[in-house]
Amino acid sequence: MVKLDVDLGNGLILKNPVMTASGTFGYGEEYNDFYDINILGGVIVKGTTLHHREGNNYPRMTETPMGMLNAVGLQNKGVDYFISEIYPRIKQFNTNMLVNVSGSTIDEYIATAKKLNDLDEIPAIELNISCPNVKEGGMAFGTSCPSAVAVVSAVRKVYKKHLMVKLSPNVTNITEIAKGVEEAGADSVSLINTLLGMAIDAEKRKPLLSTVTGGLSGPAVKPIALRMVWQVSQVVKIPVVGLGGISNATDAIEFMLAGAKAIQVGTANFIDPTVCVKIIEGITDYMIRHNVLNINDLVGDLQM
Amino acid sequence: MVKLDVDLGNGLILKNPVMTASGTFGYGEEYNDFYDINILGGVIVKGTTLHHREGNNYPRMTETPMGMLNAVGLQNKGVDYFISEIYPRIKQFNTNMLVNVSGSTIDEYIATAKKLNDLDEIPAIELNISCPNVKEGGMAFGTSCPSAVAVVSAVRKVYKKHLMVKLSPNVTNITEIAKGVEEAGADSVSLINTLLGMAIDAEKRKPLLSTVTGGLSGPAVKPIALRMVWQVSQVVKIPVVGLGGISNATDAIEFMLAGAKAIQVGTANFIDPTVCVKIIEGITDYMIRHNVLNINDLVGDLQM
Amino acid sequence: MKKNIDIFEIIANNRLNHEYVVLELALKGKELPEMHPGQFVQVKVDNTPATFLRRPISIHDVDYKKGIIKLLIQEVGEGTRWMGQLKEGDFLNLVYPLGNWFKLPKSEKVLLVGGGCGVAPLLFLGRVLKANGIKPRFLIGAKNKEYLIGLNEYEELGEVFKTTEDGSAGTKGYVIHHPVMKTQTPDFDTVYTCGPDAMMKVIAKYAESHNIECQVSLENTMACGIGACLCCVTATTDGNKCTCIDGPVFDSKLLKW
Amino acid sequence: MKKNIDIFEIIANNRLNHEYVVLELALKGKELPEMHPGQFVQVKVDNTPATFLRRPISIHDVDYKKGIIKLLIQEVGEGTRWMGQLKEGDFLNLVYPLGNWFKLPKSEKVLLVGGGCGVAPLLFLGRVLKANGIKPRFLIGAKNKEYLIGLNEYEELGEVFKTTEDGSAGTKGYVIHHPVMKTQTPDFDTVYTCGPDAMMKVIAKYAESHNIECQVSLENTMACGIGACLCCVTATTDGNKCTCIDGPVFDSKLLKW
Ligand SMILES: Cc1cc2nc3c(=O)[nH]c(=O)nc-3n(C[C@H](O)[C@H](O)[C@H](O)COP(=O)(O)OP(=O)(O)OC[C@H]3O[C@@H](n4cnc5c(N)ncnc54)[C@H](O)[C@@H]3O)c2cc1C
Ligand SMILES: Cc1cc2nc3c(=O)[nH]c(=O)nc-3n(C[C@H](O)[C@H](O)[C@H](O)COP(=O)(O)OP(=O)(O)OC[C@H]3O[C@@H](n4cnc5c(N)ncnc54)[C@H](O)[C@@H]3O)c2cc1C
Ligand SMILES: Cc1cc2nc3c(=O)[nH]c(=O)nc-3n(C[C@H](O)[C@H](O)[C@H](O)COP(=O)(O)O)c2cc1C
Ligand SMILES: Cc1cc2nc3c(=O)[nH]c(=O)nc-3n(C[C@H](O)[C@H](O)[C@H](O)COP(=O)(O)O)c2cc1C
Ligand code: FES
Ligand code: FES
Repeated sequence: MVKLDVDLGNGLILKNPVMTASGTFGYGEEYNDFYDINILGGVIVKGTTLHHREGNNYPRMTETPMGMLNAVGLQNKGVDYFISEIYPRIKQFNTNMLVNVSGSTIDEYIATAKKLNDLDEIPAIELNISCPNVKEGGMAFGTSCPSAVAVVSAVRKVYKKHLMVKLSPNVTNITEIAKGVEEAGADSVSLINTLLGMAIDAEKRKPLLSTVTGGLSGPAVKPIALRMVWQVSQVVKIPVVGLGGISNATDAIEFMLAGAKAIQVGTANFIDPTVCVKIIEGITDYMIRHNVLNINDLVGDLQM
Repeated sequence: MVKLDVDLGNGLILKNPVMTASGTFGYGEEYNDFYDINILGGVIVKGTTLHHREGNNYPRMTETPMGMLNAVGLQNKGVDYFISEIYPRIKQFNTNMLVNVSGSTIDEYIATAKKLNDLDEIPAIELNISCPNVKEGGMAFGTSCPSAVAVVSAVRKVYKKHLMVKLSPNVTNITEIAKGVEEAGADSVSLINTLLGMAIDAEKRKPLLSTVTGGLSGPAVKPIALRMVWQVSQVVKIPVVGLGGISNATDAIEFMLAGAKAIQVGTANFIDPTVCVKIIEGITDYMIRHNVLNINDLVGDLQM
Repeated sequence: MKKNIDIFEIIANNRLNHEYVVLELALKGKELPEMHPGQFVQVKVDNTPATFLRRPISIHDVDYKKGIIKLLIQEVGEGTRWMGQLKEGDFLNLVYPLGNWFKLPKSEKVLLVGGGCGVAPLLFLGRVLKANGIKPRFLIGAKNKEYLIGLNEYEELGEVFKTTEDGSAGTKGYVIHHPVMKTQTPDFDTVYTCGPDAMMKVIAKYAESHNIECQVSLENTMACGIGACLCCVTATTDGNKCTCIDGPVFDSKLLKW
Repeated sequence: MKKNIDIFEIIANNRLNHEYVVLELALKGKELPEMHPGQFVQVKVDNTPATFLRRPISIHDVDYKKGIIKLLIQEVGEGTRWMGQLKEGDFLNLVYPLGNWFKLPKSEKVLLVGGGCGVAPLLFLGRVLKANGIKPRFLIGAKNKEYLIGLNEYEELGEVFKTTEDGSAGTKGYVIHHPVMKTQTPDFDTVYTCGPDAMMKVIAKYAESHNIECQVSLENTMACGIGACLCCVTATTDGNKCTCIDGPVFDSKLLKW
């Protein structure tokens, strides 16, 4: 048997490198009808904030060439509701359940992270400093190096378990920000969040999203995501988690070759709710075919 | 009849808003077999540099989901060859022939622009400060505001006709750079150039481009391009020329509604060499159907 | 309700007119799970670069014995056009059954109001009502008589009232102009409706003013269809709700539209 | 040469084996323009999200009188697999004829060496050589005898030598192992070759060492196919050249490979 498990450090060990991306997999439960989600390396649940948020108005989604734009805007019932109502249900899962954390101010990030630090069955949080769909905070933190560093340093002080930081692709130089958050104490970085995009209904002469702009995801963004994962892998020592358009095992392997120690699958879950099963199987097949016994040997193994 | 002509200022008047993008339409002659290219609003010829350049090694191109990556790297025979061998042939065309200018140093930009200033039948140049496929210069100029301003100011001094500046999408804040080049004397801005991307052959574990990274174009990037055109249109007074993934008349109209006074068609020419004919016809049809008599009335006419 | 993902085989494509088809799909080697009227399926569209996400389509009819479901498709864009040209022997990948469903009425007096393609879930609903001892009555509105076809199946279940915009069949006008909606004291306590928003709003307003329960089935753009992405919200008095799991059927009084 | 864009109708799809088909395409209502052996067409692949750009395919044969061209397709990925399943009555959008072509030889002694799908342009070349009074001889290499089919058309034009890797037909080994290539003084002054790079390099080396002219037909990934994008370069002694317009046929001595 091939060895699929990866250690992302500070207590976060995945049984295989396949996780699901925040905002695309609900709380995991939604997909448990299709397959036993415990086979996953990890699940990153919906973006969670300190307070209840209604999210943006309808319409929030539109299809684009091999992709989609969303403007959900972090709709969620707040971290307390998560802890009292959702956590008790999902802590039963036998996979790593990570919480994606967002905020409008550094204090909100701190307060949310602090509360999550106490949950035994949540081994890590993913700090979302890259959400393009909220008016305040969100991506603003992730597109400037000093503010990214500030929020990560602050959260690092209160959050003791694995701290994954999710980077924005809407920047001139992602390596600078990656290095910054590494120094600020992140245990890993995940990239990419969505690219800021827009769609217009030519007939109605109106934007197709209530917020005008939204976040682009899906296969269309894969080449950009892969490039960023490769660039960041060259400059940081902490593990890199790659995502953006991954739809099959080959995509996943490309990200690992580019330097990602684990990957996340987002939009592809919508098209095939069982896609992660196929990705895990496909990675195994690839390893057998290429005689790679340990998945860690694939990471960054790109012949230049 | 509907009025299709647009005035981009400083002598550059297009008979219709449809131009072809640099690097995708050769010197125009390549497409003249398929239709009379004089029907176009303009043709932007290949990236031209002061000296002969061999471009990058093979492989230079790979397909991606609804897009492609290229790493041509500004292969061209230099501006003198252009002036002596190509200009005499293409000056016969009865459409605006623009030259796309690139360089590794500001002096090279200046020298090239100066030579082109003397060509009667070249009404404008497009300053390419956003090519991601060259080691020196290129995109580096276009991803920092001070250097973008420096190169535009310098060229402005020697180039008296219409100066269009082509912006890079690989930036955190494109509006800042757009405003900078406007102040530095640009007559118009065109956007977007390609997004930096990467592709990997998982079986061979090798990058699919000799340069590892390359420029992403095609429908996949359209949502990003449209967003940037809309953002830039809000902050500059000079005309905005929109491009990135335009493949049909509806796409072209979306860009105009977002604020573009003219558009360019790039990658789509490869899939349908007659696509620009259809786009011009489709724009006319749309205007008749929507009772828009003057194309200028569409520009920026987005209901919010 | 357990959600499934299965590949169905097309066993018939019955074209109703230039824009509508009814697809009959069989699930082979497996029993159909229980489904309810108002629920929908998410269809995977293959072989077209212009569609990326699945397309939500109501369950039009179910025959558990034969293992068959029917979908009524209106061709409006790439995805539905692709479905419209599917042939016997082709396959269709469905995620199903999704969403909530129409609730049984309090009394026997019901009216099912469908406009255009909105009739889709009402056939199945009529069948289930009848099985529960309630005789459904249908009010079906269409552009013209070209669009009022394939109604024999509804007629087998109960009375069918018709309106057409041009008067080429049934009462001229919109559904709201039909006599059954114009009586001072309406002859029904529950109205089920599916169709264009504008139509449903008029029906809902009528129902509310007559103290009639009104269950509406909404459409919305969807990505996941299973409550995971929060892309398909509709504003209700209780905040944003997902059309795909909190709906598509809503009590009209809860909607902020 | 004027380039055209036209829609052809598939009039036959002749499957040679599980991987190869020959498509026969008719241009209706219009005469075929002149084409030359070695030139290619750019095929638009429809109905698949996995392909975006056109696919370059050699002109396999031309019948001007009937207005027919043939393409030999090896199914290697989405695009060629889609072509492989086209049926009579389907349509194919082509940009054509593209690229340069094989030049006529200086003497009558020629050998046409094809490996795998690389035989594609050689049938047309053989036909044109014969029309010019030169009797072509073919040397065709394949994996095994499954891949050595449909050779009767070549045989009508001239002698056909064969090799298979497993020896199931013709000489065992690669083309270079065939006796015709092993004589001290080869019986040909010009060799035309198309196939895998590795094969062509061996042929070219052999030719150069015997002072024989060698015309090779290269493959490359292409975007435009008409010299506009500079994506398809190949390194030559005279700098980077476009495979699509400076090639696909090159004198082997000019290539830096
Ligand atoms: C719960 C539900 C049940 C439905 N039941 C049926 C049904 O039984 N039969 C049927 O024919 N259609 C039904 N629809 C509508 C159907 O989903 C859309 O018509 C379809 O998604 C359009 O896809 P397309 O690729 O053909 O068109 P596109 O090219 O995607 O779009 C064409 C036009 O349709 C609009 N549109 C696209 N998607 C939707 C959508 N999800 N809802 C509303 N408008 C949309 C677009 O804005 C555009 O104007 C249902 C929708 C929902 C949400
Ligand atoms: C001038 C020219 C003439 C050709 N003539 C023929 C012909 O007559 N018959 C025929 O079957 N094929 C021919 N080819 C090759 C054909 O173009 C490719 O096999 C085809 O583009 C692959 O497309 P796909 O979608 O099936 O495969 P993809 O899924 O795109 O790729 C499958 C595999 O083929 C490789 N590939 C893709 N495109 C090319 C390409 N342009 N050249 C070489 N390898 C490629 C990929 O790297 C990959 O390994 C020719 C190529 C050129 C450049
Ligand atoms: C509908 C939707 C909702 C999302 N919500 C979140 C979120 O709450 N937090 C977050 O960090 N990323 C969110 N994302 C971004 C994804 O997690 C992921 O970074 C992005 O979609 C790129 O990956 P993909 O192409 O595989 O989808 C969301 C994406 C989508 C499509
Ligand atoms: C093969 C290729 C070569 C290109 N060469 C140039 C160039 O020389 N100069 C330039 O400014 N842009 C160049 N571009 C970028 C295009 O002009 C255009 O900005 C980009 O492709 C986005 O538009 P599209 O999606 O319509 O192709 C090139 C693009 C491609 C695909
Ligand atoms: S479509 Fe995803 S939550 Fe409804
Ligand atoms: S493919 Fe564009 S130049 Fe050859």
